Amino acid sequence: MVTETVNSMVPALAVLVSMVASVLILAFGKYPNIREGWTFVAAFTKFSLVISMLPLILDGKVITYTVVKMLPNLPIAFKVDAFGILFAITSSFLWIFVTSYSIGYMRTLKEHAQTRYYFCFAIALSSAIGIAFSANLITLFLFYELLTISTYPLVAHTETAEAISSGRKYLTYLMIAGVSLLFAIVVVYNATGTTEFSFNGIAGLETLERTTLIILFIAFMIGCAKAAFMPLHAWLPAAMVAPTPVSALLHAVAVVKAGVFTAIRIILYVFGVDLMETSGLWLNMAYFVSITIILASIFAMTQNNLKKRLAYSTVSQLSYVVLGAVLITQHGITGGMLHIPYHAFMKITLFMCAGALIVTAKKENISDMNGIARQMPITMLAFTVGALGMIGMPPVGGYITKWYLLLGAAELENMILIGVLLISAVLNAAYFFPVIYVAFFKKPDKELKYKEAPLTMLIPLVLTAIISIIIGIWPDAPGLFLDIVNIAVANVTGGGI
Amino acid sequence: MSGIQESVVIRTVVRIMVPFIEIFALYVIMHGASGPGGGFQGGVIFGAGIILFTMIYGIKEGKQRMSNKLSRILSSTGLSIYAGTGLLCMVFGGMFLQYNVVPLLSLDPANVSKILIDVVEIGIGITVLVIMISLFFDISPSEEDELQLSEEEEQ
Amino acid sequence: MSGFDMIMVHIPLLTVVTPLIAGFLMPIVGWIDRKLCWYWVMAIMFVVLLMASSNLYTVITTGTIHYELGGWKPPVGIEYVIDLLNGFVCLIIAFIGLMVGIYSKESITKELPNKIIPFYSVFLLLITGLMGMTITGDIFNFYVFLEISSLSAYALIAMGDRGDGVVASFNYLIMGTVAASFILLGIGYLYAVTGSLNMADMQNLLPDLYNNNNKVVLAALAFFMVGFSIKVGLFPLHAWLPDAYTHAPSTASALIAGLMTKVGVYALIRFMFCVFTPAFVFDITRMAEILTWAAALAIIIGSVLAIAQSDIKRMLAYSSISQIGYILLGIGLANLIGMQGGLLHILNHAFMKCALFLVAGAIFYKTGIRNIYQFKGLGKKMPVTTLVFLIAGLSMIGIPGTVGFTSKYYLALGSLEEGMWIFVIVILLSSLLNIVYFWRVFDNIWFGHPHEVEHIKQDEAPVSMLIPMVILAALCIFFGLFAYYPLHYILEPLSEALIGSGVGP
Amino acid sequence: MSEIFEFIAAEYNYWIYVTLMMIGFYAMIAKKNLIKKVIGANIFQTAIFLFYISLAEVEGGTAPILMHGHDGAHAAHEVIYVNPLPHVLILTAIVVSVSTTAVALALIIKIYQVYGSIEEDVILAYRKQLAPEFSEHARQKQEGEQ
Amino acid sequence: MIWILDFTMLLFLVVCAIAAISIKDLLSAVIILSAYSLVMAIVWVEMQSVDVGFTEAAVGAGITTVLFIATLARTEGRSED
Amino acid sequence: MKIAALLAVILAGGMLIYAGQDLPAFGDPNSPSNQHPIVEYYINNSETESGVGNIVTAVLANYRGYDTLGETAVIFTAGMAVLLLLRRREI
Repeated sequence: MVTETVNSMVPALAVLVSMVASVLILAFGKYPNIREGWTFVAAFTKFSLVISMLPLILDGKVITYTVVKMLPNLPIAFKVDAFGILFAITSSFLWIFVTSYSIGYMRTLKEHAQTRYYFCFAIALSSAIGIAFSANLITLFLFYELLTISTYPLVAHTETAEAISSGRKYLTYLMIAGVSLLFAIVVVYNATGTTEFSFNGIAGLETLERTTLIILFIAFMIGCAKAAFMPLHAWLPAAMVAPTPVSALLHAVAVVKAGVFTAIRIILYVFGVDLMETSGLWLNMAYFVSITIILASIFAMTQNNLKKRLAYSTVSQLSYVVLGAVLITQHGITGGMLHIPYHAFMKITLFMCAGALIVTAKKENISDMNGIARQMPITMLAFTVGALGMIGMPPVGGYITKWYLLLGAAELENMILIGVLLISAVLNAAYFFPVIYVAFFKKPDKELKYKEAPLTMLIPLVLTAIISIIIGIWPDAPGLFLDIVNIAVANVTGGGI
Repeated sequence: MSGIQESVVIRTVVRIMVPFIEIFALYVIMHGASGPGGGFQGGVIFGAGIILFTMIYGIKEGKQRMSNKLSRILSSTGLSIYAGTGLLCMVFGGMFLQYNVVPLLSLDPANVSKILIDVVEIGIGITVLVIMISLFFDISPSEEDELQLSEEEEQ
Repeated sequence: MSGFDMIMVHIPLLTVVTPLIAGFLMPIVGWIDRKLCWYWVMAIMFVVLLMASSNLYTVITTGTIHYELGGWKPPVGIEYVIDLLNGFVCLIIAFIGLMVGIYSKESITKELPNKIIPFYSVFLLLITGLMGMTITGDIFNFYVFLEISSLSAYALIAMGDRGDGVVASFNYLIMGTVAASFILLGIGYLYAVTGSLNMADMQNLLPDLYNNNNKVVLAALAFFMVGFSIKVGLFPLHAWLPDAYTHAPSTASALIAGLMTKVGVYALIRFMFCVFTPAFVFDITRMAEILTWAAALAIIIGSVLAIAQSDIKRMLAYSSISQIGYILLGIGLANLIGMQGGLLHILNHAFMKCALFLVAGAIFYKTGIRNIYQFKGLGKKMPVTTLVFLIAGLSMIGIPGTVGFTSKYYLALGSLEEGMWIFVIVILLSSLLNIVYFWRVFDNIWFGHPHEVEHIKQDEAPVSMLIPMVILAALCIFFGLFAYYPLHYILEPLSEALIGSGVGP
Repeated sequence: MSEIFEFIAAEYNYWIYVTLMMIGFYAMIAKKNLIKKVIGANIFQTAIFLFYISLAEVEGGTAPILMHGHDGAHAAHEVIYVNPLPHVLILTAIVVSVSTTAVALALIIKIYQVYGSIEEDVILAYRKQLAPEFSEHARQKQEGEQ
Repeated sequence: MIWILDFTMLLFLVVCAIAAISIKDLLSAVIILSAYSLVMAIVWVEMQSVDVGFTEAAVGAGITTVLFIATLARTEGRSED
Repeated sequence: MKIAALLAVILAGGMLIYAGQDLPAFGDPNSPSNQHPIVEYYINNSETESGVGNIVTAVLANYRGYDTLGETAVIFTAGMAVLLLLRRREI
């Protein structure tokens, strides 16, 4: 399938805009209003730049731009395709909400070092968009590492001993991942002479020996530790010491999604559908992530800290995305890719609610939240919407992706995978319903007064909750996520829809 | 060394010998072109003469004859003579240190080389002599250093 | 011939002789006015930088430059030869020299207030020695300049911490003398079997002897290898290095760490490829294989030892040992990619390590602290300095977008091409170890407990110290993104030439 | 057996250089006294010089100074001269050697001023004992001096 | 004849070298080193390298010894090994 | 330490002895170093090209004059180094 390419600077600008903003943030560190103004400006500019590319993509075109020739044969280059823009839209759109939410959160808690916070946030966003638009593995690796480094100060933000040690853990996992990824990239380059993503996978990899291929795949998957596969997931719950907006955007959207995004890029655009199928890697990987899906859900149930429970839920949900991709059927891939934005909207809602609880009610543990819905009904309603989405109940978005995944598994007639999906849905319910039950139906320990979080926090979480419902009711609206995913799927499977 | 320093015989012998040593040193420098010797050896011998003098008459006496400032300037001068000769050759269109291109008194190239070699040897001689003496002055014990040493130990 | 052309002919020579003469004249300049010394050094270093650039440009555009000193044809007289390899190294020397020169203004005024004149004199002589070693095409001339640079390095190191600096310098002197003696012995052996001292001439004469399995040539190679390994601080022979780097004055550390070892590596390459032939070094004796394994060992052990240090300069010194391993690993791999990686790392490491030592010096200048556990709050106190440290540190780790990445990437590729998976793992493992010891410093600089550091006021190092640091940090990023240019214009043709047959010097 | 002896005897001077070099080298690395190390360095280097000079030797050769006999022009062709090049090299190397010695001695004096000893293990023990405070102490002292 | 003289002197060098590094009194060691240099100079002259012998006599036996002795005067004269 | 030193010395000595087996014989007029054309060149031309009777001086100051400049610079460096180390007063 030949796609038309358009050369344009826009992707580079979209990445650059928050870099520039970060410098301005640093420069205006002494004036909070101006500083946060820049963050807003950058968020809106970034989103409009990303969205301005959408029409071209929907036309089936690909936008390319080469920034510099870093090494011979290894340019730093951007290539925007449907899959990339899916992730870019998700993150840049949610940045707007989280910016507003951050201001409320940070100011209410009177956090220190806010300039560093906004600075790192802006850099992290740039990196996320950079990952989305990368044209080759090297560019992807560059932004991948930048993302790790720029989020470290956010995780260790409070600078307490616990925060620092969690930060170290975070760094250890992700840096080992980075090194492993680099190793894999070197092997790929050595074997094929290129690292450029291609819709059919990089040509030449199939010549590798089977052992090498398996080592390569494993190295890549260790490299995707940001996707929190089960033995490599421990950083994610640890990272929950970060301020909640960080958990919300980065550890529910940007960082972890960068991980699964990379995983899918590697599975479908480096190895390619054909190689995955002929080598049989797909099935092994599918079983592997299934373990994560189930185990993480079980872990989630044991957590009393709400943010940690959400974190384990994220671990489990991320594996859905990869599961979808490795099913390598049309439906499976659709389900996996679609889960990226859908999960993002739902999970960010949940996290923002958790943050609102921390700020307003000063409560982190589920056992303390008896009857909290009487104090904060709007927040808890939004939380319920998100939770229902995660479980997969219509009309909230989550059911659509689950449906596609089930379709994909059914096409393969693989009973184990179907079972995994069904069991996990049950488990999801098992760890979300108690929260809802405690909040709405348990009697509070003492009389609670109605007091919601500040508006800058409340509005974003309500909006994301509403959007979660809209994408569930009207998934196939033109230009919306399903549309984009269909193009992406068509690209990699080589057929029409 | 104090015993030796006070001996009249030695003091006198040294006073008489040193000029001869210096003359011999100059001879060695100038004779380098046709026999054994040259700037380096001559410089060392010249320096040795002064060192001998200093050993007997004390550092202070020696320093009167070779002040710090003078030694500094002289050591630079010696090397400048050498490097300057090299640069001079460049000015006359040759390579660095290509003596035979210099139109000196319209002599033939071999003689020009000989003269410039002598000049260079003198440059080497000056530098070596000055540095040798300054090495000796710096390394050998002097009263003020001993004073500072004892002060340090007290601290 | 116009005057300008006349000068241009002599540029290769003047690159060495200018700092030499300037060094001689320093006592006179200082006699006029001590304040002039620094301006004099600056002017000279700037001119040297221009000349070094001009040399490299000429080499790239018109090919190897030959300069016959005294007008004598090579085997008779001494010859200067500039090809891509030493043109490249010369430019690094001149540039780092200029940077450290700028930096030295304030730091020397504080650390050695009454020894400015001999300090700058020795400084210029060190540059001369390094330049001379690099440019020369004559093997004995190389030895002479090696000694100039060594002696000045001993003097500079001894100027550091009272007591410790002197002892470090003495140990270095003994090791350096052993190394120099070995090199002299090697030169003697080669002279005994060839009768020549000119590198190119030797390269022509030696191959006959390889075929007869001449034992003298083999011994010469062994002595050179050991001698240079001591000079560059390759792992089992590195004992002098940490002390010397730690206790030298900050200016000297930066200069020596940035340049001395690089020139040592250059010399090793020059001897391996241009005096001997690659065929001899790699195939007949397999000496390069030993070198490569030693380098791999150095990478790991240097990094591990760096983790154990709490003095920042000592940590950087051990990290230097491991970084030298990278360069030699690339050279020892002897394939096109690995070679480029190794050579590129010469440039990269000069930038990074110099910047790091300058930062360590600036911190010491301002606070008197070298223990990294006392760095809490420095991020607020000295934002620019610590930012430079961050960039250079990330570079050392090998984060993409910085110089450290490109060379590491090439080295890994090169190892893979040889099928040496173990070296790939060594390289990657060492970047993890680098993270461990650098991140410790980052944490201490920026993540002290907030209440401890809240009251700290900004108090930056003087501008003349900041400028070179910032320039070096900027270059760390610039060459990280644009590594294409040095690779394409210099290192690719150079590696091809070296691997091919060994370029005649 | 006799072959080996002949082999040794034929090159006896070379074996003596080797012995000298080994003695010097050993002193440099094994002796604890700093002055001894420098003496060792001198022996090592002179042994190498001796090796160079012996390279220049030509059987029946004379010193490389042109003889102007009665019929000067012809003399140059009849006399065998030894090879002058190693001599030149060693002249330079001797100078290098004495320079290194001077710097080493200056360092020894400096070390003695600080530690009061020129024995390596005494210095080492002193440094180890004072390691934590010493560098700080030395710094303050240096500042005091200024 | 010559080779016997030669051999004796070389042997003398070895003896001097061993003595210089093993004697405990440093001043004696330095003087022995000086003698070593002088014999070395003679060996060189005998090997027809007059210039080098001359230089070694002036430098090795002269200046170096003086510098050594000056150093000993400022430090201590005995060695532990 | 002593053992390590001894080992290093023996290693170096072994290398020296190993090399000795192939070295040209002492005083051999046909050894490569004495046969190389430059020796002949120096002997024949030093008088006519440099006007100097002592061939060593001719080579030292003329053919390899640059080495000698370097040598002088070494001495100068040593002087400066000792100055830097031992002078206490302002210099």
